[in-house]
Amino acid sequence: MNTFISLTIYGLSDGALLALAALGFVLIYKATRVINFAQGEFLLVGAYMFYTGFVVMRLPLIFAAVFGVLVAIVLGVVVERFILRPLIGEHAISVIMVTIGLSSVLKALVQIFYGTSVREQPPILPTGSIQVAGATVPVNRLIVIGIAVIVLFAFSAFFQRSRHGVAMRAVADDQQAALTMGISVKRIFSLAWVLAAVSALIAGVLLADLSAVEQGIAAFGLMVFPVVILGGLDSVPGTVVGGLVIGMLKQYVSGYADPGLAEVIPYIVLVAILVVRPYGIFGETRIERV
Amino acid sequence: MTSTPVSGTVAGAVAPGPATTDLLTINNVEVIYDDVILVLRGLSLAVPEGKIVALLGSNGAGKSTTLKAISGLLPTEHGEVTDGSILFGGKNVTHLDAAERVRLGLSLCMEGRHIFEHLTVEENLISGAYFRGRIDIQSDLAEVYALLPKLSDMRARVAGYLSGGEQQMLAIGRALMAKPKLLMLDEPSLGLAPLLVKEIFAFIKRVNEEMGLTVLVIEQNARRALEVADHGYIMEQGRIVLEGTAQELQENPDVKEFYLGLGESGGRKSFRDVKHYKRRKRWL
Amino acid sequence: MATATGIHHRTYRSELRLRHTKAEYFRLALMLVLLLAAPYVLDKYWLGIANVILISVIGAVGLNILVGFTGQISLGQGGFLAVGAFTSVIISDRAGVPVPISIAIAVLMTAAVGAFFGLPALRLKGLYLAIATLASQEIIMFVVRRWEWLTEGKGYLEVERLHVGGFQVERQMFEVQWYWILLALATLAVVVARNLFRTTLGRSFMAVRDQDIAAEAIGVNITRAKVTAFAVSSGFVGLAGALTAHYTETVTWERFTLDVSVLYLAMIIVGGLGSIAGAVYGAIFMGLLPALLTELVDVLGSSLPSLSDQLPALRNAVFGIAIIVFLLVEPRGLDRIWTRMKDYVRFWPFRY
Amino acid sequence: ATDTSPGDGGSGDTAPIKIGIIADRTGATGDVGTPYNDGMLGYIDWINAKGGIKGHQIDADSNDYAYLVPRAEELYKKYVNDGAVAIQGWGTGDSEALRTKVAADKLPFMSASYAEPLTDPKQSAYNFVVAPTYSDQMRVALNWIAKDAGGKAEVAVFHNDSPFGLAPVADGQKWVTEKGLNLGYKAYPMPKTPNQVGLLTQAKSQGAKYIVIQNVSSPAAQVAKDIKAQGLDMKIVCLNWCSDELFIKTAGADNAEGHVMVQPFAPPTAEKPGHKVIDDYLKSKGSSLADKGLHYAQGWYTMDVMAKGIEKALDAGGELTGESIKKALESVSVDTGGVVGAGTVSFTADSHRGSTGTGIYEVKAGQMVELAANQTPES
Amino acid sequence: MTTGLTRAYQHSLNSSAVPSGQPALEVKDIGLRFGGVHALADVGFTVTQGHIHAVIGPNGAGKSSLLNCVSGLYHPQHGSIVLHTGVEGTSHELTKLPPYKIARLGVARSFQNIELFSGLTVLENLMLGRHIHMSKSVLASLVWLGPARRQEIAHRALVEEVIDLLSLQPFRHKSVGSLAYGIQKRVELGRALCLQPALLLLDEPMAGMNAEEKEDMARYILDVHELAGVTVILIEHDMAVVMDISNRVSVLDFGRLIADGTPDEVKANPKVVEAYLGAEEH
Ligand SMILES: Nc1ncnc2c1ncn2[C@@H]1O[C@H](COP(=O)(O)OP(=O)(O)OP(=O)(O)O)[C@@H](O)[C@H]1O
Ligand SMILES: Nc1ncnc2c1ncn2[C@@H]1O[C@H](COP(=O)(O)OP(=O)(O)OP(=O)(O)O)[C@@H](O)[C@H]1O
Ligand SMILES: CC(C)C[C@H](N)C(=O)O
Ligand SMILES: [Mg+2]
Ligand SMILES: [Mg+2]
Repeated sequence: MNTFISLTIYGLSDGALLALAALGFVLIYKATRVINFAQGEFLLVGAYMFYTGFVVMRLPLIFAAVFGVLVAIVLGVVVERFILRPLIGEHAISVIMVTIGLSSVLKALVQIFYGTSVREQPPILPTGSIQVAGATVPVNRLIVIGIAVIVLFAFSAFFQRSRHGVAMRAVADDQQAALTMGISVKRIFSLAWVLAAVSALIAGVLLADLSAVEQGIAAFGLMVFPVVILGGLDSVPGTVVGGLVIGMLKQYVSGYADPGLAEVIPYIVLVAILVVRPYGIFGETRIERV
Repeated sequence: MTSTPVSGTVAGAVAPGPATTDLLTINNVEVIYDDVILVLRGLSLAVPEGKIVALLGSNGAGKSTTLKAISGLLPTEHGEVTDGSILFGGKNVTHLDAAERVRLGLSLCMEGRHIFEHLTVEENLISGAYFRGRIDIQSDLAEVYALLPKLSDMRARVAGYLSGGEQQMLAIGRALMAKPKLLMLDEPSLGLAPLLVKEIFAFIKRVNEEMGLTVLVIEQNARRALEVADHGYIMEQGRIVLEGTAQELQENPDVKEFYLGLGESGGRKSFRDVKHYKRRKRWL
Repeated sequence: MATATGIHHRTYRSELRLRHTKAEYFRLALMLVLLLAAPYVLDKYWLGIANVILISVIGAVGLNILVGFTGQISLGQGGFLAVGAFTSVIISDRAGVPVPISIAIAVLMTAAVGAFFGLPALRLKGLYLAIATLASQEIIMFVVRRWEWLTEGKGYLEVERLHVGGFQVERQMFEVQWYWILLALATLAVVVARNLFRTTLGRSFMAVRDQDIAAEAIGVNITRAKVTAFAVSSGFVGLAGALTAHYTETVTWERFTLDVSVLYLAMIIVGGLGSIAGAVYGAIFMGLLPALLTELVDVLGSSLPSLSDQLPALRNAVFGIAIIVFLLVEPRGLDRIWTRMKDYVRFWPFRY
Repeated sequence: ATDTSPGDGGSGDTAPIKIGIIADRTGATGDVGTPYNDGMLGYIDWINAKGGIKGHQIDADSNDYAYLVPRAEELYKKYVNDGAVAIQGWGTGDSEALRTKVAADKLPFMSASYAEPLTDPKQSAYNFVVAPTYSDQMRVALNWIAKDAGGKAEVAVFHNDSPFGLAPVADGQKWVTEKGLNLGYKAYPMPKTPNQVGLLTQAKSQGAKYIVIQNVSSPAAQVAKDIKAQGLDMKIVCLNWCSDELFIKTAGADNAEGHVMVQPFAPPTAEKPGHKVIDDYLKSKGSSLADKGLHYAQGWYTMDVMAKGIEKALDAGGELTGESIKKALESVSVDTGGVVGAGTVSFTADSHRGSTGTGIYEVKAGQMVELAANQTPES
Repeated sequence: MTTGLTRAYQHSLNSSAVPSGQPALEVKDIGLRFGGVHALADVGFTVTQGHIHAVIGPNGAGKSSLLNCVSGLYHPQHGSIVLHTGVEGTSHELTKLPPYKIARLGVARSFQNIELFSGLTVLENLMLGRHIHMSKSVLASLVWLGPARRQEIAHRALVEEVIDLLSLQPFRHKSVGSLAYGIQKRVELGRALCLQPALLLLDEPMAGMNAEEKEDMARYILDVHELAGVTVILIEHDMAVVMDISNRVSVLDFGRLIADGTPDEVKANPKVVEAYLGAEEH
């Protein structure tokens, strides 16, 4: 039983990180209908920026966080303004490709400035473990779950309670019409990318704290796809469900079954879900009428 | 603008000032798409405050382009105003950002509805009031529902599944949520049933008369448009070719023949009488 | 009847030709001369690159049939290449079947597997489908890695040097001989793909892409069209996979990862979606880019040694930047740029 | 790419020697690939500065292939075309992919892959493996475990899910049976996740106290962290590619404490005589071997072995070709000052297994402390 | 009803063998619901072979839904739709069939918002209208020379007749996306005609057109009807057109059939006036 509990906690915390990573992805899709293949690299850049502030510049934790957020904001704005905006209205695959190019560039930039070897960073979250129902549970994992819950909750509240949620969906539906409603499409687009970069920063920093500040963080981004498809490409609550399902599933499979299978099980589940629900669990059905 | 309780003020109540002031003036505007396609060739027109102005013209004349130029949508279609100026309420808005113009009180109801398909009817209406900030829009919603009761039955339905005509109503209602000073309607009667066309125009007349809302309307249904309009413009190939009061236009023989579909005798001709040679000539 | 080029055709048949003008025939001839001269001009290294490009041409044409013409975004290319590669090698080397036949079987096999993995496309649209194909990539990879029978537990397969009947590729002439084989097959692939889109079957693919509801309303069986598109496309990809195997003489799953799927996608997007020529241009561009970068890096590396540490990363950066700049400049790809250049020349000096 | 040849005229008998290097600096194994590649380049710089090999400068073309097999093939072709006489490779996947080609092209090929099939000249005529194979390392590890446990124990093998990771897995099982070791043995491929608790859970239910890891440092370090966080009583035994300073750094000295490493290349802290030349060279460049870590030395001496082969081939006279280098290598014996295995690397025409001895280290206070030197499977 | 136009066409554009005056399509009590919305409730009427049968009604009345049921895009929850295509009463129940099978029975249509294949040329769009009559063999398509080419040429002949009938000659090789609205509508009509329909469904073919273009479109529809004898179901909001060119009119309101008769009968029906026309003129 205690094995189950500890697997669950680990699965939950991985799932929470996945949800955070997926959040940015979903926001971008929601507002701009762009699939961001560079989401993993956003995590990577986020983690390294925080590292720069915290370790290289020796800023106190809180200032390092602020520094990271500032860089994330700049990154979001620059990417949107100079790379995505000119492509508004182009074919979806062309836009996907640009984000693939972007991912390559971002990864290269991190390599150029930080090399490929692991960076040492003192733990940010308290280490140590506590006993829960006979299972050993690391404190930092619990905190990660907590932070993710807060962030995700804040984001969904923001979108549900504010007009911006409606505006974002409006922009995604019809940019011209949104303009005639006085909705600044540019601002909404920037907002989406900035929020995505910031949520990726949070995910990246937490992930780095749990594992290490290294290139591998980017690879974590790939798991975002099963997560968002499961939840629905445009659903914030969907990221939570998708993240947790994928996180725990991987954990259980690697704990109880074939660890190698753990890497593909999300994809198998994904296909199964899509056959039943072509727009994920919470995704918005695309309207096609004649 | 706060809304006065009596009889609803969907429009940002413009005090009925001296009737001669032009709320919107367009001077010699030239519009080019894709750097090469010249569509508007020195177009000028004026919309007096508190009046209804109809803009008529054959397909492809550039009517929609005119409205897009006024509302700042051209950049989204690789179009550009290359010459001339657009003044709104005395302010030069020629190159202003589209969203900014809405804030000034210029509202466009686009051709082909352009409702937000995945939003519900009510969310569509809410989005219309977006730029007005955090305000209480319940009373505004109630007003629009009162004007277009059919919408109120459908408030929770996803807009993309409405029928064509229902979507058209929604688009108009959404434009009104912006409380504009000038409402521009691009073919509002497109796809509407005859009764509804009548109602829409009656409605336009009403908001105009009761609230002083200025309206610029594009229509293929010239007869209806000229019935409610004070003034009309006819455009061909990117220029205004004829202008006058609605009355004058209705009596003009060319307008009668080409826009009102009336035969020489003045009566409606039958579609069965259209001769083949006529269209041959025209299309080949 | 008049075409855009101002040529008048007296029969439908002449109008249905792919080339109409002298200029078009001239370009074709020029290209032929260049292709035929290549092995005498290029050294082994560049010929090797040409060979890899020729294989990618086949794969990219196949992918474009699916993505560009039918509108079904696929990230499963790598998996299908693997199917083609393993099938052909196992059949030829282990069962002793002659290579041409094993390749043909591989093509059919990949077409079948492709059709199977295309089934989600019947329910899924757009980006959801794209990600579902990502799943097919991962699942095929997983099977390939785990199924020990494939590689007899070694994890990779060694492939016998190509021999057909009495003919055997010689070591010294390896690249040259392969060049002729691959050139012939790539040409065939291009011609066949162009044929496809002159017929109603090909048009029905494009109809599904542009407006699937209308397509159905005029009698296109969308299910069949999509599955056929997946099968035909995968057939090409299977051929590319099989050729990869016999040409490189080793098969490991590491050659068919997601990166490869992405690379192929890059080819057709940079080349031009929905254009056979575009797929060819894209394959050439993406094939040459790393090689040219390597050359550049060699030059820079010796003159700016301090920079040399960064060069590997710079190469990634340049790769990414090339894609981004490309798509910003011309989102519709090289094919479009080429068309515009032709128009420019055609109308020169009357530019307007 | 790095051209390290200052180019000294290149008249007839001092023509530069072309070597192609396929390196992973940015790929999946770039963390260890970069210092390894740096070590090679350092060696070349060092020897060229000394006047090269018998007056011939080494003209090395080193390119990153990011652990992608097709890139490796492309680079290989380029090197062949440029007239390289020997190739330095990297991964198991690409070494195996290129195996038949190097044999056909008669180019000696060394790589950082120590997979067993590469040592057999009958299978891989031109591949030379300088270090004990992964399988030998595994055998040593199993011997050590059997001894450390005082007989019976359960062993879990965590491996990278690739040809590299799988290389020693089957041989380990065979060894247990052959030698009648009283060890339970089970292998688990490592998924890419931010924790390895799932695997540890399985190891735990297997009853394993020893985890042999055949992977690079970062995932191994994650295992160490998780063992600590879970308060498990397990000992990691790393094979070559995670037995390094990076493992300690990434896991944190605390988490790494007490884990064991099977590492044929002596870490700088072991202060073997062979380290001095590297350290001196690095100091002259304002760095130190301690900074660069053991993989630097690994790259350095791998290149050194190749250079010695070339030197011998030049001695023998005649044209310097891949074939002549191969012949020379098959009779060479290189003293690495205790850095590689037992100290010397030597090949014969029947065996391209350069050395069999490996050291065993334990992490103590963030340092690799030698437990035993020169362990061979049979010792 | 001759127009003084004589043109000899080799191909018949009408594939129905039902004699004029016999029922071509019988809609029987169909009901269609979307969640709580009753798009169609117990609608039933008969379309006679050789008629232009107009369907009118307020917005949201269910007209497009009705067409969608006939062409198989929607499947009514109850009721049946029977299509007659042969002399001997060959009839088909449509409600359970997928759209492409219905198309193969000869039901062709246009859409309320133009749904052309925007990446293709006019010619390709029209050739796609021939899809159901052509062989789709993969092998032949890839080879081209031989059967595939012969087939293209053969079917091209009929397509050229449609091009001629609708005066589309100048646009043959133009990409449809770049054409004027009115021309696009005509191409859509053409694509449907290429199918050699037994029944032609037109959803608001004249919406958004000016008086002049409407006249043209009306003429084309009449030509199709008179020259080719195709049975047409026409949805249109312009009463002048409807009253002028249709033989029979069905009126829907809130998903129910409220009137069915000749144009004059319908025009005089007070329920229709109240729900749809409004008082005054017409
Ligand atoms: N985005 C665009 N790019 C290029 N050309 C355009 C664009 N939009 C419109 N045009 C061209 O400009 C001309 C005028 O178009 P516009 O839409 O303004 O006409 P309109 O008078 O509104 O016609 P309609 O009555 O059909 O709505 C047309 O010839 C059209 O082809
Ligand atoms: N796919 C659908 N999902 C949900 N509701 C639908 C769907 N299709 C139609 N409806 C609803 O069914 C009713 C009838 O719609 P339909 O489109 O048939 O109307 P219509 O008579 O064609 O109107 P119009 O003249 O405005 O085009 C409408 O209330 C519409 O909202
Ligand atoms: C560090 C490594 C994973 C590379 C290794 N040389 C291999 O065998 O692939
Ligand atoms: Mg218009
Ligand atoms: Mg309708």
